[in-house]
Amino acid sequence: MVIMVTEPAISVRGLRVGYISDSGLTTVLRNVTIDIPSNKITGIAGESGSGKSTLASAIMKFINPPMLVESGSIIVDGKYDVLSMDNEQVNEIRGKLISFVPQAAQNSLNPIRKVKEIFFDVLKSRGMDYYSNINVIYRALEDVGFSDKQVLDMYPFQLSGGMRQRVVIAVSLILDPRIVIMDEPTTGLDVVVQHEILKLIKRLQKEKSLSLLIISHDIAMLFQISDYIAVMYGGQVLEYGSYETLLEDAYNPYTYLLLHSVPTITSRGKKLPRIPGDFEGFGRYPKGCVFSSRCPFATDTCREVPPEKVSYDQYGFYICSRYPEWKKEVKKIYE
Amino acid sequence: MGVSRTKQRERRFRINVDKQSAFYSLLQGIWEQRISRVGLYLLLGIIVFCTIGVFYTPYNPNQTSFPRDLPPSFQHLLGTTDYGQDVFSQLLVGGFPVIAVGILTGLIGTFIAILVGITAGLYADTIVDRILSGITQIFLIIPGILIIELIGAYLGAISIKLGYFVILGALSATGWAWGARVLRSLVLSTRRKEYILSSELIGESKMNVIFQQIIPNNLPFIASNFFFTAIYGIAGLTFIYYFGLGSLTQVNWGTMLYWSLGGEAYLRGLWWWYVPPGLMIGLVALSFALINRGIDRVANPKLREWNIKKYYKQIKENNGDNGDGTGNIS
Amino acid sequence: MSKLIELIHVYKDFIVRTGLLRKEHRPGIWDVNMEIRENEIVGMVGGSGGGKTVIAWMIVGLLKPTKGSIMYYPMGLDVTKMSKKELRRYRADVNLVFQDPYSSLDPTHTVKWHIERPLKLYKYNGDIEERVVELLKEVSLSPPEEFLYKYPFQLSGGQRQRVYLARVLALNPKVLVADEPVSNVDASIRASLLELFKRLRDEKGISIMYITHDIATIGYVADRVYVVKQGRIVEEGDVERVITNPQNEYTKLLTKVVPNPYTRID
Amino acid sequence: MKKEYLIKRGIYYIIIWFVGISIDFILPRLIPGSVLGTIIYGRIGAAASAYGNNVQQEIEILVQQLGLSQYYHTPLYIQYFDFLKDIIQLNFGPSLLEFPVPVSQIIEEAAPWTFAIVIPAVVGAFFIGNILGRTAALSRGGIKDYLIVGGTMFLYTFPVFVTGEILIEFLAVDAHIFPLGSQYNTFKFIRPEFSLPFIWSVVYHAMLPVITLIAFSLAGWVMGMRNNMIPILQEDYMNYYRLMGVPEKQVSQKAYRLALLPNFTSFSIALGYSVLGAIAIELLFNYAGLGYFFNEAITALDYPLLNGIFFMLVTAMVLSNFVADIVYGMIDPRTSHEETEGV
Repeated sequence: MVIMVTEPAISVRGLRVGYISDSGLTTVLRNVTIDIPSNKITGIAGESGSGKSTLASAIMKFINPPMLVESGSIIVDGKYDVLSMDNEQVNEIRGKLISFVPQAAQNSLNPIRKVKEIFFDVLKSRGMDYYSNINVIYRALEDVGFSDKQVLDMYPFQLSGGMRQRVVIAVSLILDPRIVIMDEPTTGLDVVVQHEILKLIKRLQKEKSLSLLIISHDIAMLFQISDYIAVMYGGQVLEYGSYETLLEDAYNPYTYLLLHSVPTITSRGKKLPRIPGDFEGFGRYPKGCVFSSRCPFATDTCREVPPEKVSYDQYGFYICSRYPEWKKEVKKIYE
Repeated sequence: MGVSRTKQRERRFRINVDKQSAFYSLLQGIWEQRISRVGLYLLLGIIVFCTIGVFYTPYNPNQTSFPRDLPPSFQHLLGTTDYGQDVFSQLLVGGFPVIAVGILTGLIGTFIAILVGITAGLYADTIVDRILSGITQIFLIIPGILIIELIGAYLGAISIKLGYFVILGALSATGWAWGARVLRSLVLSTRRKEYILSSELIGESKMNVIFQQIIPNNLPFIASNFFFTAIYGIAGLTFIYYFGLGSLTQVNWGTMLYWSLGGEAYLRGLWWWYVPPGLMIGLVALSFALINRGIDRVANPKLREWNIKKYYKQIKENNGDNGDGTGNIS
Repeated sequence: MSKLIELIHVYKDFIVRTGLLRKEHRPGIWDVNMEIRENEIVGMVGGSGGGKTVIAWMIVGLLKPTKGSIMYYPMGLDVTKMSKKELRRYRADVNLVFQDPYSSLDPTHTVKWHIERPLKLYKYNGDIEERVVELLKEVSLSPPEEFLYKYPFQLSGGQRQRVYLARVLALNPKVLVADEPVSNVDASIRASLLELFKRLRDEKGISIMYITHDIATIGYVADRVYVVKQGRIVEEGDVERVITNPQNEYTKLLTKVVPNPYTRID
Repeated sequence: MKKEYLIKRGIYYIIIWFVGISIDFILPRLIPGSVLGTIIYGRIGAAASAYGNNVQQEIEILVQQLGLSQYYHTPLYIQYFDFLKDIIQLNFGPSLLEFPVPVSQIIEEAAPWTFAIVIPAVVGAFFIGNILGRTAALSRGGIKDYLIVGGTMFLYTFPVFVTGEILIEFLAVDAHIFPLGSQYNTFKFIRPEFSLPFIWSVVYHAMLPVITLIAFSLAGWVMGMRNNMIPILQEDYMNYYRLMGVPEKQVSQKAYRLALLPNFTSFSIALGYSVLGAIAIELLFNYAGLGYFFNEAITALDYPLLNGIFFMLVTAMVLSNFVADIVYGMIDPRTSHEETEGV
């Protein structure tokens, strides 16, 4: 185990990202500031419309219209300011320093290329030869649990969902990156396969001491695997900290509610807390706290004044002006 | 509450434009794309031009008393023909039937395509579908225009030339196959969608499903097919006249092309005789094609384009006073 | 509690084309016996590709089993042998809730249309608009007037699923077959949707077949459960018993792999 | 699996081919026989004195072939079998226009000339169109895109023979850059033989028709390529390449290759159908290919010739569709799926 590295793998500062539509520009990410630690698994939890995938795209500098960065900076590995780099420079570090396992890996492999040709394409773009690196590919496949090499001669549509996901992970790791972003790595997979992939991810992270950023809507899954967890809502990070802190003593009510409203195998007969309402979308953005319109503990101040960000250690912080008072009212939400 | 009640009442008693309906969003899509708006203006201009021709022409288009082969001048804006007719007057008069045949071919052809395509799609893998798809395939593989020419040639034996209605019928009867095939596959994929299954489970009749759900959901394609078939209609019409199979008693852009060809205008430098009708036919078809591109983008939002620079400018302008958290620039 | 629906030795083969004239039958569903009783939530759990959806579709008559019968006792008829007319009446009693609320509502129609149609089709006598509002209230979409003229794309996943429930409830069903009704819905909405199912059972006496891959939600909402693996029922029984003391290896595996924030993967 | 698929398609196309050539059989039988008979006698009458008895025999065969057998009282199905037998032997009877030359001989002489302009035109349009389409897709929304799409669309909607007329008037009549027409220079007494001046003359004379055909058919390729490529450029699997640091140039090359697949399939279809385009312009260029004779046959009411050319066209179109199916099966690995029924 590597001893505490202080330098964060990814450092996001004041990031604002929007999308263009017919009615103008809608800002989705609002002043996101977050440090992702090295050699750990960090989970970003959020529901649809929380901006988590937008954040991942911004970190990869994968910014295509109608997406648009308004302001902010992203520093990767302490020295690469990705947003101010040009495409050539970014291509230099993509895959090599910072890699990506896309959402819906089902559709992420070129349908008319065999698996080996996809490896070939990625290696060729670095001026590397497929055949002289064949051992590297074999090892990468072994890493993700393919013992025979038959898979290299198959087309993506001939693979099952779980196999495709493994292939994508192998391709993403072929250039030996230190930082990997995974966007919903288990969505659409069978529950049993999902568990295997999670174990695989955990093992790979340990073996290669990767800095891993996993983005998912499945908060239960994130708590099973991550060391740090950021909870996003309406384009802001409401809370960030180690999983133990969030699990046992959340600072923001949304974290608490989200975690406890998910039924688990042991929650039979228990009453689960409810989060009333729905996320209202980015068009009708509340003046104060983003979550105030649905928060059962919200006061008028919450609705009017944006809450301050409170940092409590190198990474951890939360946004909530009613901590710790809301904790006393927790019982209320179960009734 | 009170406000929404009155709103509902308004909805009941006024003809209102539902801004989210499939039809409206289609019109909006056409209007928003610059290229299809150009097409719309172009079509409007041509229609106005041809409508004028119905009521007014500088000279009688059938009059043959002018000097022959005059180049364009102020007396004869587009010169005269080898038979001493005024080209501009002929151009004014000759557009209406061409556009009418085109649009009507589009309408009738699309109607047949809907009928055949949707029936085949709904009864997929039954004998009905096999027969309809078979007929569709035959019309797809053997071009309708070729069959029309063959028929026209045989009719020539008994000295029958094709009139407007026969041409319209023949073009509509042969121009539906492509639309029917695509509609069939669209219906097949729409039918698997859960909202159609849901209607089936709730007990909707097939007719209701077709008219309330399948057609509105495939409206962009149907509209695009209309223009596509209309282009076929116009092209087909010119071909029929080019081969001399059409009735030559009336003046239209097709007959103008036929006579100019017969007079070997292109070998004698009489460009004002054949270029104007050719250009007009081209422009009508072009306007249809341009409008079609706007529809394409409603059906397939991935084809959309964004002007990023404009928004960057806006951000720069708003950067100073955008701290209130609303963040909406409009 | 009396039985409403019973599947008796149901088999379903899939036909795979292997050549021009050759077709191969591959077993999909194998000897399934199942029942839905009055006033209960019965769960069906299993991995993807296990045939859960096929069973659901057979129950509502969208697919015909290769062998076996599906009895519907209130009408005293076999679903597989029903005429079109009988099937229509049957589906007023037994209907399906789809997995993906993003594709189960027609994008070209308003919320009102969706709920109105079943009322009109079954000749509801009374003010239809009032009934629509009432149904929207029943599925806790408030204020209902605000939703009437909205289109599906203006709603969130949870709201869509509620609208769909209102559409089905307009038929006054006795049984709802819900195929993964919450798995495409945000986590924060999931619990309240599950609560809604419980309320439908308790207040309206609707029996619900709740199909899912997530054994955790089964534990939360269902009374009895069937565990399905590759087209066969491998375990069945009271939820309490199955979850705390699973007998079958597959059930044990499912309870082990279900995401649980309190068990770490190392 | 693949083989069986092709057999199935093959049977399918044979049925369509039969339907197509049956039109050839039915149409003349719908016209009152006496009318056609009069025309035939009228056309060949002049030749009759020159060839004597032979003509009577020829005419009888011809009348029988065209189904004017009210005189002979042969049942329809026997007529049909005779018709099929004749057609399979490529025996369409003598041409009325150039009596007594058999139609098959005219077609044999004319077809190579049509191919001489159709093949270069299709190949040229395929290459230019795909490259223009790629440029348009990559500069989507830009000025290049509008120019390419607008320009090729205009050329497409413009009646193709008017394009030909304009090119002849300005490039041949006025500017003398290209010849006025025909397949090779007949004035300079160049003989059709395998010699450099002759080949050059052929190429030179084919240029203008080829340019006309290319101008007309460019839009199809441009729009096909552009509309295939734009969604592919935004597909997840293309984004994945970008996220792995593959430079945009290589990514667009891969997208181009994927977008080319359907266009490859259309290539053979285009080859079959561009004969139609040739029909429209060969008369203008006085180019004695199939299209030229098709026109002549229509105006001169030369039905045997019309039948023969129609048969050739139908065959070409059916064949090109079948070839397209084969090509599609070969180049796209995804087609070899198993089909599942029932769910």
